[in-house]
Amino acid sequence: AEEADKPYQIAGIIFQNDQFFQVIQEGMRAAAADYGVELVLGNSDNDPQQEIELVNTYTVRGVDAIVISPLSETASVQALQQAYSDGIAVVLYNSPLAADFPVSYLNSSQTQLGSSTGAAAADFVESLDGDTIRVAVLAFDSLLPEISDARVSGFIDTLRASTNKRVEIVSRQDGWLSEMALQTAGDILTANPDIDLIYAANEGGTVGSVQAVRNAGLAGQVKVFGIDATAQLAGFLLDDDDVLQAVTGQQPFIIGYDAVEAAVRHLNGESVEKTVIVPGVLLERQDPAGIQEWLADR
Amino acid sequence: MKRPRLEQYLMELILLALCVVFALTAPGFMRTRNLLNVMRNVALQGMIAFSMTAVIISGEIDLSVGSAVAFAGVIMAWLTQWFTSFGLPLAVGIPIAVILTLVASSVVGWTIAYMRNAFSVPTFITSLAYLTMLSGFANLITGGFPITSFPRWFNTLGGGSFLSVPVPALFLIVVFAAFEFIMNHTSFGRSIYAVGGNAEAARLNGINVKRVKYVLLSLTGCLAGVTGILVASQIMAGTPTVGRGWELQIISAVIIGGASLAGGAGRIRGTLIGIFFLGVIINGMTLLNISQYWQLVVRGALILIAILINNLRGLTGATRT
Amino acid sequence: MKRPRLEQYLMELILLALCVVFALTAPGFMRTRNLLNVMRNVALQGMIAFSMTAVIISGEIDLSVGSAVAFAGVIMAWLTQWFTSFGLPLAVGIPIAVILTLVASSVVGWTIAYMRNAFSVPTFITSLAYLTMLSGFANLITGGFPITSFPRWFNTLGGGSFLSVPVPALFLIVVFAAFEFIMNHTSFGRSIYAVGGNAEAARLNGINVKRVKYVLLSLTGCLAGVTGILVASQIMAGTPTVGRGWELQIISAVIIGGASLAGGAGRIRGTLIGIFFLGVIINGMTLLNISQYWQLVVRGALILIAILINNLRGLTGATRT
Amino acid sequence: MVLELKNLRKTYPGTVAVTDLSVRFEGGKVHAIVGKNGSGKSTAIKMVAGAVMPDRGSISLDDRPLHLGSTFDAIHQGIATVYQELSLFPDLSVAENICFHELPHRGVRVDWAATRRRALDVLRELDLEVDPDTRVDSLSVGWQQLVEISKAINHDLKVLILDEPTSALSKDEVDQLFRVVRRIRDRGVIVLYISHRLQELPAIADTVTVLRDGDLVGRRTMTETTLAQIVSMMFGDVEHVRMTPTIPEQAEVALEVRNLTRKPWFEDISFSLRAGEILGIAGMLGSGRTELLRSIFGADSFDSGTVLVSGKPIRRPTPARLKLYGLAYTPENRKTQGLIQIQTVQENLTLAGKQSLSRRGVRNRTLERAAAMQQVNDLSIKISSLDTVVETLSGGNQQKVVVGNWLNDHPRVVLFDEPSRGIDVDAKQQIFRIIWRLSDDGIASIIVSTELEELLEVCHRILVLRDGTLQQEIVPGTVSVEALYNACIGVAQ
Ligand SMILES: Nc1ncnc2c1ncn2[C@@H]1O[C@H](COP(=O)(O)OP(=O)(O)OP(=O)(O)O)[C@@H](O)[C@H]1O
Ligand SMILES: Nc1ncnc2c1ncn2[C@@H]1O[C@H](COP(=O)(O)OP(=O)(O)OP(=O)(O)O)[C@@H](O)[C@H]1O
Ligand SMILES: [Mg+2]
Ligand SMILES: [Mg+2]
Repeated sequence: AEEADKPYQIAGIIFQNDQFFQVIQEGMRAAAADYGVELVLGNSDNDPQQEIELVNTYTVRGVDAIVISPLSETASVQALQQAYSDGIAVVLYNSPLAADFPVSYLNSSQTQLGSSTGAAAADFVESLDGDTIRVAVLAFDSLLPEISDARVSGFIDTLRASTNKRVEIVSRQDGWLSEMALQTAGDILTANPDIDLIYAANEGGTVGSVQAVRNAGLAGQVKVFGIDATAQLAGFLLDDDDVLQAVTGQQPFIIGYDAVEAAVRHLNGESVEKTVIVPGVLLERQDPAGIQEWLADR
Repeated sequence: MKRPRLEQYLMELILLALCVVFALTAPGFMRTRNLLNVMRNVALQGMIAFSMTAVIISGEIDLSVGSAVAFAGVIMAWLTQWFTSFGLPLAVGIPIAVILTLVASSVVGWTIAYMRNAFSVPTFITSLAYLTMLSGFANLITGGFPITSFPRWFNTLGGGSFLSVPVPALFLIVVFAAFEFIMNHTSFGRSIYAVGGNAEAARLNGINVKRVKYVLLSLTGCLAGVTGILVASQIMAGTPTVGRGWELQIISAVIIGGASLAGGAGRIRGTLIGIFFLGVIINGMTLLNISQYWQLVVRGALILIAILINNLRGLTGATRT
Repeated sequence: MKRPRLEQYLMELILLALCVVFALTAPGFMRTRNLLNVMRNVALQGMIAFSMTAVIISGEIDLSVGSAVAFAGVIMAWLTQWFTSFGLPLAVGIPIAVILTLVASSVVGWTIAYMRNAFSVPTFITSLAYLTMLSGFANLITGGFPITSFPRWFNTLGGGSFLSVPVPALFLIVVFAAFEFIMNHTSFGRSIYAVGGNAEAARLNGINVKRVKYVLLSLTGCLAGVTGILVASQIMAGTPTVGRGWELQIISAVIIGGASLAGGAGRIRGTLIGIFFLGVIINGMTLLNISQYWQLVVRGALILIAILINNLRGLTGATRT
Repeated sequence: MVLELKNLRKTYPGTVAVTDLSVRFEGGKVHAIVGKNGSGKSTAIKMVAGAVMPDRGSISLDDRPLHLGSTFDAIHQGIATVYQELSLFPDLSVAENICFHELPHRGVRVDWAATRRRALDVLRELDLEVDPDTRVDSLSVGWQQLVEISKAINHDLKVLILDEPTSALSKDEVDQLFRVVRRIRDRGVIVLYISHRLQELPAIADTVTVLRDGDLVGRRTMTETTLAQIVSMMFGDVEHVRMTPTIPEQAEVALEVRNLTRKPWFEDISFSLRAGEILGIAGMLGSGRTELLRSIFGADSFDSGTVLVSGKPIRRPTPARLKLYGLAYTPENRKTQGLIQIQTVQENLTLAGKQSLSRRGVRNRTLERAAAMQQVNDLSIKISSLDTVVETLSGGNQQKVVVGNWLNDHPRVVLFDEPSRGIDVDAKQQIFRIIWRLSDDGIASIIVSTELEELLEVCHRILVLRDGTLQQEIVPGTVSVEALYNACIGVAQ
């Protein structure tokens, strides 16, 4: 801001058109309104090159801060470094960056999201007979390998740690969009009708898995555990067909809001915490009241 | 017509060989449930693929189908929600929504033909522009969030079965039969081949070239609409992210089936083989739990090998420029 | 050649009009830094687009370029890592890695032509198969994670400036000049037009049609390799996710520039306008903070409108069937 | 210089195109090669041009065997070819097409100014007035043919091959061409000349070589033989049918054209055509005949005027609508306008009539086959089966398919644009016989032809078109070919 009373300009960058990022943007907008800053929003559409273009464009436009979820911990450093050396404050959310110039990093630990669902699954696993648990995983390895991997290993590690039974991963495939996951989960269920549970690492994967289990007529036998909280998934949890068991949702609104807030406070010269973990919320079938409450909060 | 039968069915044989390999190696591949599953999976892209075959035979192309699927699903969910907000019972609202969605989808297809006929804008370009535009509209309508306005029973359309055959597979069979009939046994079908083979000659032979394009592109739009509704029913939501990248997969299936991008040559039966070929590859590799990355490599390689074997015998229309 | 000058430069005028609109409305659009930025942004896809123009004029197409960019970047990073692990100094290892990457990329392009020339497999299919295969390989090599093996100075290539002009823009200028020269002022360039205009006539006129295809597709592969290296240098990593969807954007630029998918017609200068047209739209809308969804709609609409205006005057090669 | 072909053989799946051809051609002479459609003429010369590889046999020039692996080899050994089907680059300029093989260079750079100059030289040498900067696809077939010839002449020539160069040319262009060919011959070049216009041979050929079904029938010196002998070498005996010029006196008007204008092609054209009448339209290249036919058929729009079929004016004419009214049109360029090259003979023979060969839009393949078979027999189309792809037919046989296709639609008025382009004497007679038979059945025809003799032979009445306006009406039998020709070029008697 060249003139004193000109509002701060903050660029918010997301990398995908999905519900999670939509809500993050809403959080950003709310914070921008509350703090009276001008917000510009961009989407890199999962393309590292496009991310660079966006960062460069905003740098030239002369924004005061960039609030971004970098596409890659390493590959995204370069452009942001440039922005930083041009005097722009960089605030990270959702995904990390291997650099120490960012003002703050707000995230739900991806590993922790997995762990949270994993812990919920552990309770269920204890109730099963036999000492081998057969698990299928739907991830997004060819989309965002780093995040996908963190969520999956968070889940598996926690599950393994909290049970004496053998946890066997019978299948790990990609499926992050509903219709894509539906097909893949359908195929997996055919190959392994005896699996005990499906873990899906994002919203689309979870929706697809639930519908696949329903289509296959395996409701009640195969349980689904997921990541991300949406109205549709909450509905699935409340359904009486006993398919979806638990999801851990991030709190995207809070992440978005807090990220912009952190940027503003930094620009105002206040100190901000280097790393902020916004905890996930666990929604469980056993706790319908909690689900209702979460739905009401939205 | 006078070719030895075996050679003519080479692509079918390749598909069969693939199935045998998977039957021997992939757990559960031969189970009835799995085969029905494959049918359900290929049904969605398949319907569009038949129509796309006709479009490609006529010398045009439609790259917007993937986005059109998302667009239709979103419109469907949004209309349902809107009708419900008026207190219209779902049993009435949903059929009306279906009809309106199909009309909208057909009109979108029609406009691609309109740009071609009235302004000579190649369908490649218009549909490429629509690919982004329809996706943009689908996002605008939903605001990026899935619209989950459907009642439980709506799932039957995409997820249900009739006499244990998945409903989408029934759709596939009907659409296949219709196109097979149109392309091979009607005068209109001949016009399509003629237009693609030589549009000017077709026109001078008294064929209404523009009408052929209007019909085919509207039909493709309509079938993308049907597919969009089925997908929405499967995932019980109207989501703007579905259908992404379908256009290239569908075109792959058509070309594996022997159609020529230059127009004038291709068979609906070939496309049926093409979509099953792709569907079986994906299903088999998933059953085998092959890593995502290897799947990409193997899928590309299998497509190439299939076309190569087919071309070596000089049998497919795909050999034309 | 005898057309009034103004009409011939219609597309240029449309681009200019667009720039004027953005200059008046979009904050910072006219700043030198922003314009240099636009140049840097369009440079990467631009280089490939020129080569693609030649490929399309020759009547072929290459859909694998996006994946080829990812593949090249990954190979480059992996080779650098590998050489470093042998203790080879980076100042030696990187040039060797660059050469090997370009050779590999060119060979990949060459094989597309080989499938065409030796087995009549359309380039559309081979390159479509490569689109998945190369992406698969890039993922396999990296295991999905970016390889960050480059020294700091390597960033100059993609991120640096020379006399305040971004280095990629310099590449763009050189490649543009080279193609402009080849296509308009050499017999090889003229034989490209001839092959695309009428391949049989070209053959009867003693042109080595196969050689033309080998050269053009290898060249396109090579330029995708160059671009892959530049991208890797910009992001200082070899990542398998870059380049996704570029093929359609590049082809859009070529067609906006007036080339015909039927082959035989098109201009390198037109493609230059095409890539700037797309680049300016994206840049301007981002500066204007237009919502992501509206951007999709507007971008599609602007492409259509541009082609329409151009076609109404009957000036573009795009009008050919 | 001597070009020698020894034991050349070329087979295609299902056909022997050239059986076993041995023949010598000396330099400084024009060697005509004749034979009926599909007798292997084009295939033979394509082997000399390096475009087709012989199965066996050899070709030598001055006892030096030529190794012709490709057209490139042939061109660079001084063998230039003008093919039956044009092989120009439609998107490129006339100048570039003419100089295509050896674009003038300065360094690696093409010298466009020199290209243009060289093209102008060639065009001037041939007395052709065409702007070298014009795009080739904006020229009519006839002009394209002239460009094609200019291209061949642009070489350091040893052998010049012309495959039916005159089939699209009118009389004075033919004379012009002959002048050039003679000039080239006198340089000692070996000229091979294929033509179905036998009456041209005395004017241009020094020897004539006759092929039949891929075999050499014989070779004669032109001065020592007669056209009748040549024809009987080609076919055995051809019976020349003469028409019985009977149009029913009171026949109704089938087609009427009133004040039709399409600038700059033609202006204020009016005439009427009675049922069963055969009307010829004569004119020079570029006189607007093709445009007139296309406008009548609705293929091109026109500025003003009316077309009436059976007395009814046609509103918003399109080919589809005029077809419904019983009109048929066989276009002059079979390759780009007439045929669907990748489809079979049967498909191409039943395309125009597909509606009448189907019931409520459902095809009847038995009917289609029968209808196709009938045309194959009536027109003696040489094919190995109805499923042969049209692309592989010889030029003349393709032309017959174009005509047969429309006859299957049972039209009431047929517009023929150059119906005899590239077909042999016998087939021409067959087509004329069919036109007469149609006439007897009350079906009217309009024939546009560059061969004026032909018009005089077939028509009841001939209209002369010059510079886009109707000049004169001529009744055959009352005038000579020369008089008709003079009317076309506008020279007073
Ligand atoms: N590419 C091909 N494939 C199959 N058959 C062919 C091919 N080219 C020519 N033929 C056949 O070879 C025979 C000789 O054809 P060619 O073109 O040499 O005849 P032509 O004497 O030039 O006849 P026309 O006077 O009609 O031009 C014909 O029966 C033709 O159908
Ligand atoms: N002097 C000229 N220079 C270039 N082109 C010419 C010239 N005269 C005529 N033409 C070409 O001739 C064509 C008009 O002739 P049109 O086809 O209408 O008549 P036509 O009598 O049927 O001739 P053709 O025998 O060529 O079919 C136009 O396409 C035009 O390009
Ligand atoms: Mg011939
Ligand atoms: Mg004409």
